[in-house]
Amino acid sequence: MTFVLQRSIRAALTLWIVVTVVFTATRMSGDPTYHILPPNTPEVKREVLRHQLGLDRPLVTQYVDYLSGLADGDFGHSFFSGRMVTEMYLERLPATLNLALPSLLLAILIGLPIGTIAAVKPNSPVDRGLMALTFVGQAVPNFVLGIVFILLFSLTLRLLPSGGTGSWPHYILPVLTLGIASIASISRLTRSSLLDVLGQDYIRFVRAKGLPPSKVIIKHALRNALLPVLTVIGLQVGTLIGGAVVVEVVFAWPGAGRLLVAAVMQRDFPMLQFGVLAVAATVIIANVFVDVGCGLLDPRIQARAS
Amino acid sequence: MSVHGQLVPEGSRLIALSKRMQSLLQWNHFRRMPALIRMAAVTIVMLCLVAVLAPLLAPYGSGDQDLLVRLQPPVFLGGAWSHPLGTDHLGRDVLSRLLFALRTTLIIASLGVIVGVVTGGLAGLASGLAGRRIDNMFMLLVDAQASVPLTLLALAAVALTGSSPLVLILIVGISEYDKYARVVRSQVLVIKSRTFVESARALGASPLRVAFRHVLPGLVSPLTVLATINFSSVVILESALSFLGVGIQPPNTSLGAMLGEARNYLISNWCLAAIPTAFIVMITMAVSLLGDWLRDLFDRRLSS
Amino acid sequence: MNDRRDAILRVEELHTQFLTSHGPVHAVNGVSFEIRPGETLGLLGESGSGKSTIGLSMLRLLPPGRGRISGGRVLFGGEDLVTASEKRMRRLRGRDIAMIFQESLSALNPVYTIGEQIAEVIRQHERLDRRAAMKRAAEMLEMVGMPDPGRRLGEYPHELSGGMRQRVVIAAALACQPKLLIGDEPTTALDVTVQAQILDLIADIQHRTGMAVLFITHDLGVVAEIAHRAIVLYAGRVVEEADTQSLLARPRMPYTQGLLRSLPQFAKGHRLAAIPGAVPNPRSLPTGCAFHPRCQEAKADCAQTLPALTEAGDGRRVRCLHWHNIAQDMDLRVRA
Amino acid sequence: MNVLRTNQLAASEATTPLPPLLEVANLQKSFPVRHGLLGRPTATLKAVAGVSLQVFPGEIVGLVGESGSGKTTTGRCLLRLVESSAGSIKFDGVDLMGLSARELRRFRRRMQIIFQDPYDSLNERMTIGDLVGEALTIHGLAVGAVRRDRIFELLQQVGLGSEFADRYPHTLSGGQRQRVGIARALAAGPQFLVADEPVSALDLSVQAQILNLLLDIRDRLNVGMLFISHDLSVVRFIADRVLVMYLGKIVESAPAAALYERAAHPYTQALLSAAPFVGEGQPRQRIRLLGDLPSPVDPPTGCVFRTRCPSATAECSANEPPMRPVGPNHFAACIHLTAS
Amino acid sequence: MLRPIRFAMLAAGMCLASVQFAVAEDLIVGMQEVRPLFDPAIETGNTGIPLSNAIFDTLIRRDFQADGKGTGGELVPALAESWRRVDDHTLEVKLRAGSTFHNGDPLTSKDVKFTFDRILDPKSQYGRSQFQYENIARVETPDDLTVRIVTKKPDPTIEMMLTFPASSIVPKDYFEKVGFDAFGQKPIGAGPYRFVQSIDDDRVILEAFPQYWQGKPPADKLVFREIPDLSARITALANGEVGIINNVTPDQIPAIETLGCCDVRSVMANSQVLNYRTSNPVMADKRFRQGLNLAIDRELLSKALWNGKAEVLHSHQYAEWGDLYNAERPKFAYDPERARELIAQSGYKGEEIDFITSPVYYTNGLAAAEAIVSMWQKIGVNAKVQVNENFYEISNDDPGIEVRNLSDWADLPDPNVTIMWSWTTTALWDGNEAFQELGRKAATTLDKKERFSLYQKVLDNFEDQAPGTVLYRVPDFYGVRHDIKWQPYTNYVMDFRPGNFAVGAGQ
Repeated sequence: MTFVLQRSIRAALTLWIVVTVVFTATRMSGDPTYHILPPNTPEVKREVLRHQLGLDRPLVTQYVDYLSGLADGDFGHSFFSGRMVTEMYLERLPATLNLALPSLLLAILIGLPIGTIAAVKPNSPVDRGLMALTFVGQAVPNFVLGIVFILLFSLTLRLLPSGGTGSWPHYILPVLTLGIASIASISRLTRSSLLDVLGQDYIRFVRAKGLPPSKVIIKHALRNALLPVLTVIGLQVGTLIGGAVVVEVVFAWPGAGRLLVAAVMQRDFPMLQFGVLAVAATVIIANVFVDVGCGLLDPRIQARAS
Repeated sequence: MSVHGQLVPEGSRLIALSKRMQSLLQWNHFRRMPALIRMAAVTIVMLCLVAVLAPLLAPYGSGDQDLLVRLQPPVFLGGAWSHPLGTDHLGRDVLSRLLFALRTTLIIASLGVIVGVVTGGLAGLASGLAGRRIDNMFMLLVDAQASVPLTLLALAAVALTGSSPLVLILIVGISEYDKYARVVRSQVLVIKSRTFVESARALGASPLRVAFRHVLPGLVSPLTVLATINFSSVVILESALSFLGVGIQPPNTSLGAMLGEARNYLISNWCLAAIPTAFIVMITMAVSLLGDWLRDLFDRRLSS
Repeated sequence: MNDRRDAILRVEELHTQFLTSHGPVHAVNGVSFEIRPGETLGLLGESGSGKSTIGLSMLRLLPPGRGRISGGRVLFGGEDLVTASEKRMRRLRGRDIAMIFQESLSALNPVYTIGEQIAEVIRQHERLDRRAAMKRAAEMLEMVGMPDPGRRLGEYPHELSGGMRQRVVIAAALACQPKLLIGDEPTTALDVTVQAQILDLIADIQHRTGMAVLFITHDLGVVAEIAHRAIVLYAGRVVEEADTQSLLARPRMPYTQGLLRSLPQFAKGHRLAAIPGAVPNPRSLPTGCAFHPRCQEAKADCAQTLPALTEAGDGRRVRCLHWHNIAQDMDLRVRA
Repeated sequence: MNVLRTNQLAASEATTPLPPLLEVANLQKSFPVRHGLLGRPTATLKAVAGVSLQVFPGEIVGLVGESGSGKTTTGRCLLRLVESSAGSIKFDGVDLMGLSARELRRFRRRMQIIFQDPYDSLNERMTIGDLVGEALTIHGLAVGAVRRDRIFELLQQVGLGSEFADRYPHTLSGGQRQRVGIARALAAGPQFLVADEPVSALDLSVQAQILNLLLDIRDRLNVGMLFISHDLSVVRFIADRVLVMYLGKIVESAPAAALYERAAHPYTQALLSAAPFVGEGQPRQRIRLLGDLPSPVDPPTGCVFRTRCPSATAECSANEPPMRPVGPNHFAACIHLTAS
Repeated sequence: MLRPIRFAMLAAGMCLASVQFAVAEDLIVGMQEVRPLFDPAIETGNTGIPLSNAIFDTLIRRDFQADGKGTGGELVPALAESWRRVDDHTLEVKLRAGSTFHNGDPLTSKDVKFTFDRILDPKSQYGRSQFQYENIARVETPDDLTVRIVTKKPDPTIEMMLTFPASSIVPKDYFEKVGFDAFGQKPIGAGPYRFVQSIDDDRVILEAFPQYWQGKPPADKLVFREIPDLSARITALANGEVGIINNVTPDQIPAIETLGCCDVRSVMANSQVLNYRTSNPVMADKRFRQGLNLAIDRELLSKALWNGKAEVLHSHQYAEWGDLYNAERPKFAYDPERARELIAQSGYKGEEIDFITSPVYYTNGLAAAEAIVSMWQKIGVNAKVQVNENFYEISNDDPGIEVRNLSDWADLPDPNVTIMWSWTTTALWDGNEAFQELGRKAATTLDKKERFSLYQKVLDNFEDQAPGTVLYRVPDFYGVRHDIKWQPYTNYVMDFRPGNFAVGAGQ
């Protein structure tokens, strides 16, 4: 399992870079006491707060403290609510996951078959039709899509709630809005990757062995074609979490994305820092899983690594 | 090609001439475009033209208000010709705002893409040409960037720096740099492994000559394709930021900002939102279509 | 030799074209030949001669949507494969007619073990459970000279050398004891020592099973080694057919002669008698005899008349207007 | 150490009054193949494991071997396109290893390479004229009309018309491209050429044309040439002297005719017997080699060929066999040899 | 184009949809924003008041309904049964016997004392509210049901103070047990609805408190749902997801009225004001500021942005002040010529004036900002709108040449609050000593006539100094389902107590 170990070390390094960049960027962006303290606070009080926040110490000390704080799971307190940012974020994370995971699932469950169907009959009317649809899905921004959905399904048809959480109908529009771009990119990638694989010599050999098209495609082609698709699915985790920010705003969804938007508006740096780190960690971990998955799918990858 | 087969003494002039013929031949590619692609290309050219000429075309200034004629419908919904696309909540002419918004959006997207191409291209070039260790480090950086979703990255950057067009350009540009870096790096690695590079070295070409005469031209096509494809995602990102209210700030406007402002009038004046939306979608669709086609063209050129 | 009932496979006037963005390209223009059981037929041609297309056409494995058979028949045991149903073709592929390709490196799916890839063809065509199929796969590996076949079953293609992989491909192709094996340059990518092993292996198996072999190659030497009879292709047409010995010793067609003279081993003096020019582009074939622009014997009529494939005695066929006048024997003594 | 003693060779080469154009001694090249977590190599592949050879002006030296034998790497190392790990290369008395990067670039006009793949070796974005003239530009040999005339001359030299100057590589056939590759290599007027499998990607009928062209060039320009190929019949046709390579080492060196008639090393014999043979009479008894080429990462001890050698004995694994003379100008590295 | 289709669909989908999302005894209110903290002395902004008002009760309450318009200023008993002035410094309040908190604890004088003591504690986190109570010297509890509030100086407004949302009574025992943070997240009050659950950025769920002293509240369940987008709020209203929505802009009134299911109800709220930062050389000149004020065409703004429903005031006054209101004072004037002159006299050289505004906080705030900026540009002032998302940043000590839009303090119908708080706490006005002095004097004067004349002087000073201006008094619009009987009150108070709320009754 040196392969997994190797990937994990790389992931940890990547995360460390993110942490360092985030730390540097926030420390370079000015004095947060101006954002925390109420109007016309005397300089003395600011001084006190700066001391409390440890902002008066050398940068290196702050960095080391910051890292050791992270190691202890202390990601700081919100400038505004004063609560632990971890606690606040974790409270809101389920709502985002409730949005992002179904979207991912939807994207995989719809995107893979669409891409496969399109690739099996390239340039047929079915292929062209599906690809045109996915094309539109990719080109239309999700906030536009969300608004159109609300106008159509909530205001005009009055079939689905316009936003907020609650029963399962509340999920339909936001999940769809968030998922459509991913459906589009997964299906387009599946198609091109599958077409690529279908042009490979071993597919010709498999056909020469007399295997039926279903086996040729599902057993032989798809498994190979999935490798790049899997990588993109890993990247979709990030895209979806990022996209959730906008979709949460459009559908008044109480997820972590809106927490972060609020943090941006309030310059709540500890919150923002943790948000960026948490999302980065999620994406990086997802990618480790994807890489390991690729390794399981393709024995060559593990061989190359060890 | 056989037309200029008989080159005799005036070789160099004829060489130059035939090079021009060659580029015309490339232009032929464009004349052989499918109708849809041609439409996309024409759309893009028109939009750019309109954006460039916005100050001349716009019947009003982008901020001119007439509070007494607020929220007028466009002519096709019974509005007056004085405001062909109607007016917004401040009585500003939607057509004029649209032209200026288009201009802002296209400028930010173009400059953003250029920033992305330059930073990403240089990083990728350095990574691809440098040794294994530097390459590894670059790729770690790229990985780190890729692990933070674009929207979040842009939000964080806005939070740190505040919002201004320049910041926006840098953000949308740099936030895409990892894609360029990756593509350029892999392309450099591909080109580096091509025999013609070795051949040039064997002829005694300096590293600079190899880089500029042999490697760089090979990057133009993929970079163009990628820049085209990314252009639409940059437009979307800028629009999303402006829509969230952290992008272009009033009284300046962009397509996304127009949509953001129109959000509150969706029900009473849906045209206000529909018009910028139509243009956002038009840009992203046209540009993506063109990008897709360019990529196919490029792939075909590579494979044949 | 003229006993056609005997043939296991007969190709009649096969035409195949490819659809390209510049319109259809005729890759195969009316090719006819036959193979008898136990016989190895060499299909000799340079790049662009259409030799690989013939092999793919016979099994209807042309790239879907791009290549299609536009005429002729491929009779296998009296059944026309051109019009057979796709389902019927699947029954034939791998079971009655097997095909192997040049790219031993990429002919095996990288993500499955070689045992799985051999066993799957057995299970596809015979009612065998997994275990029995694996056992057969091991036997096949042993037959193709793979050391330690039991262990190898569980290995992945990337763990094998090129020669070993081509053996696996042959094992999979022969697993159902096909009546006909089509080899499309199966040794071209291999080193000579490995090529020799593979050629020996195929000859050996053929000797034991009596299967027919269609061996597609560009290499005169390989034809000389393995084929009983050979066909020379040029620009999608058969230009000469004869038993290997007479073809090499007494080529009738100027093209065949030119090829033989191009072989360095027969160089007279310190230069090779090369054929001038290059293989024509199938998109724009010369009129008349496709070879006439490169032919030193060409007369005026060669540019006008497409010569027929005519009988030249001893079961030989030649496509040349003037073969009577230019017939000459080759001196196949190796330069000292 | 597998050292071909140059003095010994030179002494026996009594008919050659000239000093060798190229003299290579104990050339070695290893590649790191595996990297640990920190990128440190954990294993090396010895592609070239001590090669010594000489090329005289106007001489074509054939280098034969199967894939993985290290012949291509040897060619690259000779021109310092790949930096060798050890050994010395003397070109016309100049120590190539001692040249700085800048000096080396200047030196390149004197030694050139022709590549195997005529599709990959030409930059498809440049015209044939620019490709052929690139060396002229790099070394500042000619500009303007002089350059143009020189390009036309070179094109004619390789059998292409001057009308090709404005075409792009993708409009050319493989044979024509290879001619361009040759013209490109000749542009700066080299004294020495490495021809790295220059015909193996070409059709038989075109291959003959290119081989003739290379011979013409040698005769006309008196260049020395290292002709790398896996095809024995081609090497035998074109080369004056043939070196046989196996797993990074030269196992036999002989004049072309001698090698084919009296191959001394079991590997050479096997190679010869394995080559498909068009000709009259009985096919030779084929010597079957067992198994595959061993991994160059972990080569066998002693004689590298012993694992596949039909006549290997226990002693073969003990020591590396030295090159021994087996005939005039004919050497082989095998302990079982008897001079004939 | 959309409309005919919409109506066709609407007819088809209506019956089905409205049943699907609303249950008769529950009320869901669509709010622009719902704050996640519930300490009534912390969340005193307009988003916090509706929640405080539902969860908590005060001793004395304003009878908003008294004038039939939701702006009534009469004081009526709530948790207090009665009150009287003991002397100039002391107010004695008799508590209503038997009222309890949501957790069943009886409400006694110690809770009242604790309520004010916790705010007045200088170490507490109630910094933003402390100044409002700074005149309170101490709170005494002679017995369980009697409270004496002793002020430092005579205070004419002390009864009114007790109606203030921050004066909501909190349970001492519970508060001390759980502490400040936990109380803010799980509040217990003595109001009509008790806290059930809060989901950040989504909703706050309350349920009826059956033991409420006024009787069982009319809604079984009261949910405040956050829907930041106005269009989305209207959609949710149309869709039957919510019964009432707040922060409707005048532009959207027709959109709601054409829905067919709902109507728009309004109440006059507070005034929107402009604040000039006077601590820079340009703004320091009062002629410049007067010029800016005269350049604003308030009637035009009202007509254009508010369908004429915003009221241009007779100086900085409210009619609810009663005896303190002077109807004679002229309205704010519009005189661009005079404005131009004043600007010229001030020596203004075209320095850039930043109009800093939040994009969403005030209804029409951004629109008004852009309109005002263009009015200023017409008289040659180089003004620019700067949108700033962060409300809290509005008072940092950046010395820019800037204008900010705010609303005044109209929580209590008294000039001490509306004028003095507005122009001393959050103003960017330097050097207002004379103004403050007048205000301080008026705030401790019990004699009504004298107070009146003092406040006239305050207004004179305000108009002359022009530290900003009052644009207009604006109405608050709510979208309400037809079958809901409910009247909005001024100052964002949303009252769902018995008497002001019923479903399906009458209308």
